[in-house]
Amino acid sequence: MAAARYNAMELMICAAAQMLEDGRSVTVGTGAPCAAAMLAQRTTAPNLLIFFEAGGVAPLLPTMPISVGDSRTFYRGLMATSMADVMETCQRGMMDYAFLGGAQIDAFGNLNSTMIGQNYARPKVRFPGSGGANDLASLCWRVIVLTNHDRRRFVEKVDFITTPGYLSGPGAREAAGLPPGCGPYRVITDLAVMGFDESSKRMKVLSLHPGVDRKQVEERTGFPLLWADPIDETSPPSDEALRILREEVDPHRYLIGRC
Amino acid sequence: MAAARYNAMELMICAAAQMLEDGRSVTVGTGAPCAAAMLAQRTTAPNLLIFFEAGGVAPLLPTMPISVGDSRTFYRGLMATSMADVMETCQRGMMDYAFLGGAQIDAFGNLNSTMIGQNYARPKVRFPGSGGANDLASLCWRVIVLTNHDRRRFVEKVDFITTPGYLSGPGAREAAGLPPGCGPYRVITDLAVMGFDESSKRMKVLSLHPGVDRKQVEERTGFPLLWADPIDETSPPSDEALRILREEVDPHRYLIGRC
Amino acid sequence: MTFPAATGRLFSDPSANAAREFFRTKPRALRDKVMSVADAVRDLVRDGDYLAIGGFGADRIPTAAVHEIVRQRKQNLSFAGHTATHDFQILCAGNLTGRGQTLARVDVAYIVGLEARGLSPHARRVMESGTVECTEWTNYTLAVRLKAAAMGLPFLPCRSMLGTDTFRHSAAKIITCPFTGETLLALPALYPDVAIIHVHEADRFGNCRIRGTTVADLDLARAAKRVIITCERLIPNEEIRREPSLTAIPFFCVDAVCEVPFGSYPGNMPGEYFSDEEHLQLWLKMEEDEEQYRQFLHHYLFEPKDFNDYLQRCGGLERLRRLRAQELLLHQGR
Amino acid sequence: MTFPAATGRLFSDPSANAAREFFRTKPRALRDKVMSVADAVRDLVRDGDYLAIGGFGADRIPTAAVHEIVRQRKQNLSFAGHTATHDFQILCAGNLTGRGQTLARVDVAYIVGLEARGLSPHARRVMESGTVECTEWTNYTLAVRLKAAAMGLPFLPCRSMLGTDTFRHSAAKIITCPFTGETLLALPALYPDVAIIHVHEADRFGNCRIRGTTVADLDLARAAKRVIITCERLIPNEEIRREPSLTAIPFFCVDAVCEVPFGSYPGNMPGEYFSDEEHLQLWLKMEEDEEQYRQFLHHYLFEPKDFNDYLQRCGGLERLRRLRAQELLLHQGR
Repeated sequence: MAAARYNAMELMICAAAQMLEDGRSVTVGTGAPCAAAMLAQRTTAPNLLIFFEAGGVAPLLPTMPISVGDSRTFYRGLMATSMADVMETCQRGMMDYAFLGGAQIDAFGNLNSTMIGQNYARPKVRFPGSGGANDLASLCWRVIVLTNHDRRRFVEKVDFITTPGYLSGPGAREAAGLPPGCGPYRVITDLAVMGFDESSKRMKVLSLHPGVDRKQVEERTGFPLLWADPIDETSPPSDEALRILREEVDPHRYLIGRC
Repeated sequence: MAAARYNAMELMICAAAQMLEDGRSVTVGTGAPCAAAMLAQRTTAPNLLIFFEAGGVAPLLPTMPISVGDSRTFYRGLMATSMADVMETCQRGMMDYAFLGGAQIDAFGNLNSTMIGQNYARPKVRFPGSGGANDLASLCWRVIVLTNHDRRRFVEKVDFITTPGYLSGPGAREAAGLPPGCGPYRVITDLAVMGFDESSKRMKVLSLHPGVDRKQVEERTGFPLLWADPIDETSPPSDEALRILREEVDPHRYLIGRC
Repeated sequence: MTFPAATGRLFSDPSANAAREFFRTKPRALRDKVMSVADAVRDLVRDGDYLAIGGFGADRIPTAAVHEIVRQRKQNLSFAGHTATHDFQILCAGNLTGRGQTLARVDVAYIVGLEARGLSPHARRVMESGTVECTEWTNYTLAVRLKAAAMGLPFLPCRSMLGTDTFRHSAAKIITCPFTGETLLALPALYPDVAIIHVHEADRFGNCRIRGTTVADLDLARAAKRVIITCERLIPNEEIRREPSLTAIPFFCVDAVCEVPFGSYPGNMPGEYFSDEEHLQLWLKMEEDEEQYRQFLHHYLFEPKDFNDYLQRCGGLERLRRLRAQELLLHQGR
Repeated sequence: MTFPAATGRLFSDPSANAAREFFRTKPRALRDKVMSVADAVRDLVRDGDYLAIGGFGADRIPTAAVHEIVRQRKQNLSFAGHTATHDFQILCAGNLTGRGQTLARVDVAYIVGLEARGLSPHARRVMESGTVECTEWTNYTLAVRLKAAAMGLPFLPCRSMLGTDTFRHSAAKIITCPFTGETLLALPALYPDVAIIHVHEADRFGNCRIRGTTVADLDLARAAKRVIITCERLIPNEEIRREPSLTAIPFFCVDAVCEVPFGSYPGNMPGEYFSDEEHLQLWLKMEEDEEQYRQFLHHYLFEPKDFNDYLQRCGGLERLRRLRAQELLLHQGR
């Protein structure tokens, strides 16, 4: 049985790693996105160019960073620069991928990491806010969201659009003045891989992880999903990818030990 | 007789040096302005902060630079930075003085260093253009012009306003959107020191150099001048200032040997 | 198509002309600016000020000065919260803990969290209490606001934040490029009253060197009206003059220089020491219970007579030696 | 009060969206970009291109590549003339000398002069002939135009140039700050087709280090669509990784890396060699007579088989040794 060979976090990281094309650029944060980029570099994308938003460029990461600005993010890097320099590299159109997460996500891929509640001045729960997420989602070509799949998170309407997905639907990003041609690309959860429908810009399930069925996904999603036809099964991680992930990328099982 | 003790260039440099208050900042170019700033630092303004527009900050000048961007401009300096950083220090309001020159100057202190002629597309004489002059005159608090006094240069109307003086007169700078409170401060020539009348913003003779009379100045000026009443005599350079200028600032007499 | 205007309040004056008048008065002379952190905070951080902190959350932060702001009961501050993590957590110790109200207004890009370490329970209590007024931004847009000020401008354009609630709760505006017709976000310049930045090396006049990422600090030092530098090491002016290309912040932006070895502890200082994750976890844990947190603050923040005393209470030189080994990967056999 | 609009022509497209489409296609992989100057100019400088040169006139300029542009008879270029002195003088050798028309359009901030050295007679002949179209700017506003492009924007504001004929013959516009009502100059972004920058050190992928003032080159390298680096020395990638804070230009902006020792000669290279004032004076002198100038160009520019041959004709290693002594003030007994 598949579950014996890898856990959900391992599958998510491996699936994310496979999406990153070689010779392209990505801005990552800490945790699973960083692990995915490190894994990609060691497998299918040796020439993946990794940025951290606080200014670290192309480090040879000795361990996973704890902060997006700590010294690991430019350890033996090719440049240690400013946050503006990295963000402006994105704004110029040189950043292909960004990884993001959030407390809530809706069918258009809009993300909330600011607050729960309806009164901005008196939030029920205050979250950190955008950080660099809004900037990256505005300026990078393709956003990949890595998140757990549950009904509290996948909601019909986010309490606060911190970070733009497709906003209210087709054409809305461009109408708002955001650079054209960008937007959410994939959402990878512990159940499935989703993309966005070309014409409606709504979330669409592309593949179910091995052993997951359609009903499970629907039950844990707070809005109607579109479904690719036929639905693929997410490729399970190769033995080699798992070995590299476990031995080189996350040897202390900080991430992959959580499941 | 005075002429035996110093020449006109020496007087101009010494007069300019005396205008620079201690503890203030100045952007200088090559030549006489640089000599004036170096002399000021060695006499009355030891804490004068010297900038060069290409990025040199507070050098210990071993010799006079040949270019505003050569390595002398940051020799043992406190910072070697970008042109934008220096210009933005001006734009923030941190630059007290700038020295400029030009092929033509009018009664409002407007400078031409772009062209002679009336047809922009086919100039009779093409000069270099603004360089950083327009920026410095727009952004620094006080502009000091160092130039030879002749009728071809001091004209009723410059062929091209490269660099703003008081433009068309009182209020014109502010109406054009330039930062308020700035403008030409002094014009130092081989004949006299001029300022600008508070209300009309027209050039006004403040002092005549020793041995120069009013008629000489009028003959060599192409527009009506205002005159302070009474007219001072420009303070002749002290022996100490002359010694420092000759021995330390310009020992090879690159500048002071020209007269 | 029109968009609703942003409704957030602007906590500082973006006028370039007003800033010019201030910067005209700032001294340019080389003078000795070395003083204690206590004196620097006493003289240069004023009640009601707009405060900004350098570094990135728990990386290269001026911990000693942030402690001192809370210890000296500075009140009613506005704050620039660009990935503010441990620094924000410390400032929040001046709210809802019987110390009055240190933070009154926050420009938010990232607050209450400590990145991968989790959320701060006390910072959340403060921010969910409704007693601190907020306006929303993003990490880059706050950086652009500082860049506008560093450039001596009242505003700068950028291309993010459009179309979102982050924009709606900001104080930005929408403009059209006069050349291309492209829609742009206009960001008001942010000229903080006071900035505090921790650097690797400074001379006594305030010429500073930074190793590693500079985050937004080159612009911050130029944008702020008053600047306090804390540094790992004072170095001779002669060393600055040996290699002027390495000067990141020039002395004429700086008002005070405080030598604070290990001054970013428990945060990371590139090339010097790694962050003390155990201490940061302890801090988060202690915040869970308010009374317990007061005792924690008493021991670690209010009782220590200075920053060295705080370091001693956190394990002293032996702890710092281990963090240095971790930073340099010596524990990996390198 | 209204001001007449500026009438100068814009020689390049300031659209940020168009630039994004281009930069999307630019490769990000680490690949060996080392090639000869001749190959770099042949492949990356195209007839009709908008060209920009790094450094400052005769300081840290890519002389070899500028020679090569004239030698290869590149035609119909637009050029960014921010304090362009010896570089501009060389390019002008491709106009009115039987080499067709290298320069067709110039964004002028400073041209035809060599600072304190005087004006270039031939550059003046070219610019007074009416055959080269000009638009006026200033050193800072051209730098801001490059900064706008480096930031990925279509325009940036600034506060100079207002009220003058320089403005009137520019292609800038006047705008009002949406926050303060202050009048500002709007400058269209300048995304050059190709930039050539001389640096101290580069690795074979294009990561570059610069000592001394950077003028506008950090922004220029980011703003340009194609970038040719000439460097004094190739260094191992490992050395770049040893101190990433020193990287001024990252490899992903760079398309070609050419090792050209003494590559800024006869200009100054900070820390390496001073300018050869005698050779620069000779150049100015020879320009006075057109026929004499053609012979001079033949000997120094068209006949040399490469840059080392040019250096040899200028006095070779002995001359360069003396310029190095002068740069380091060794002749003053230091």
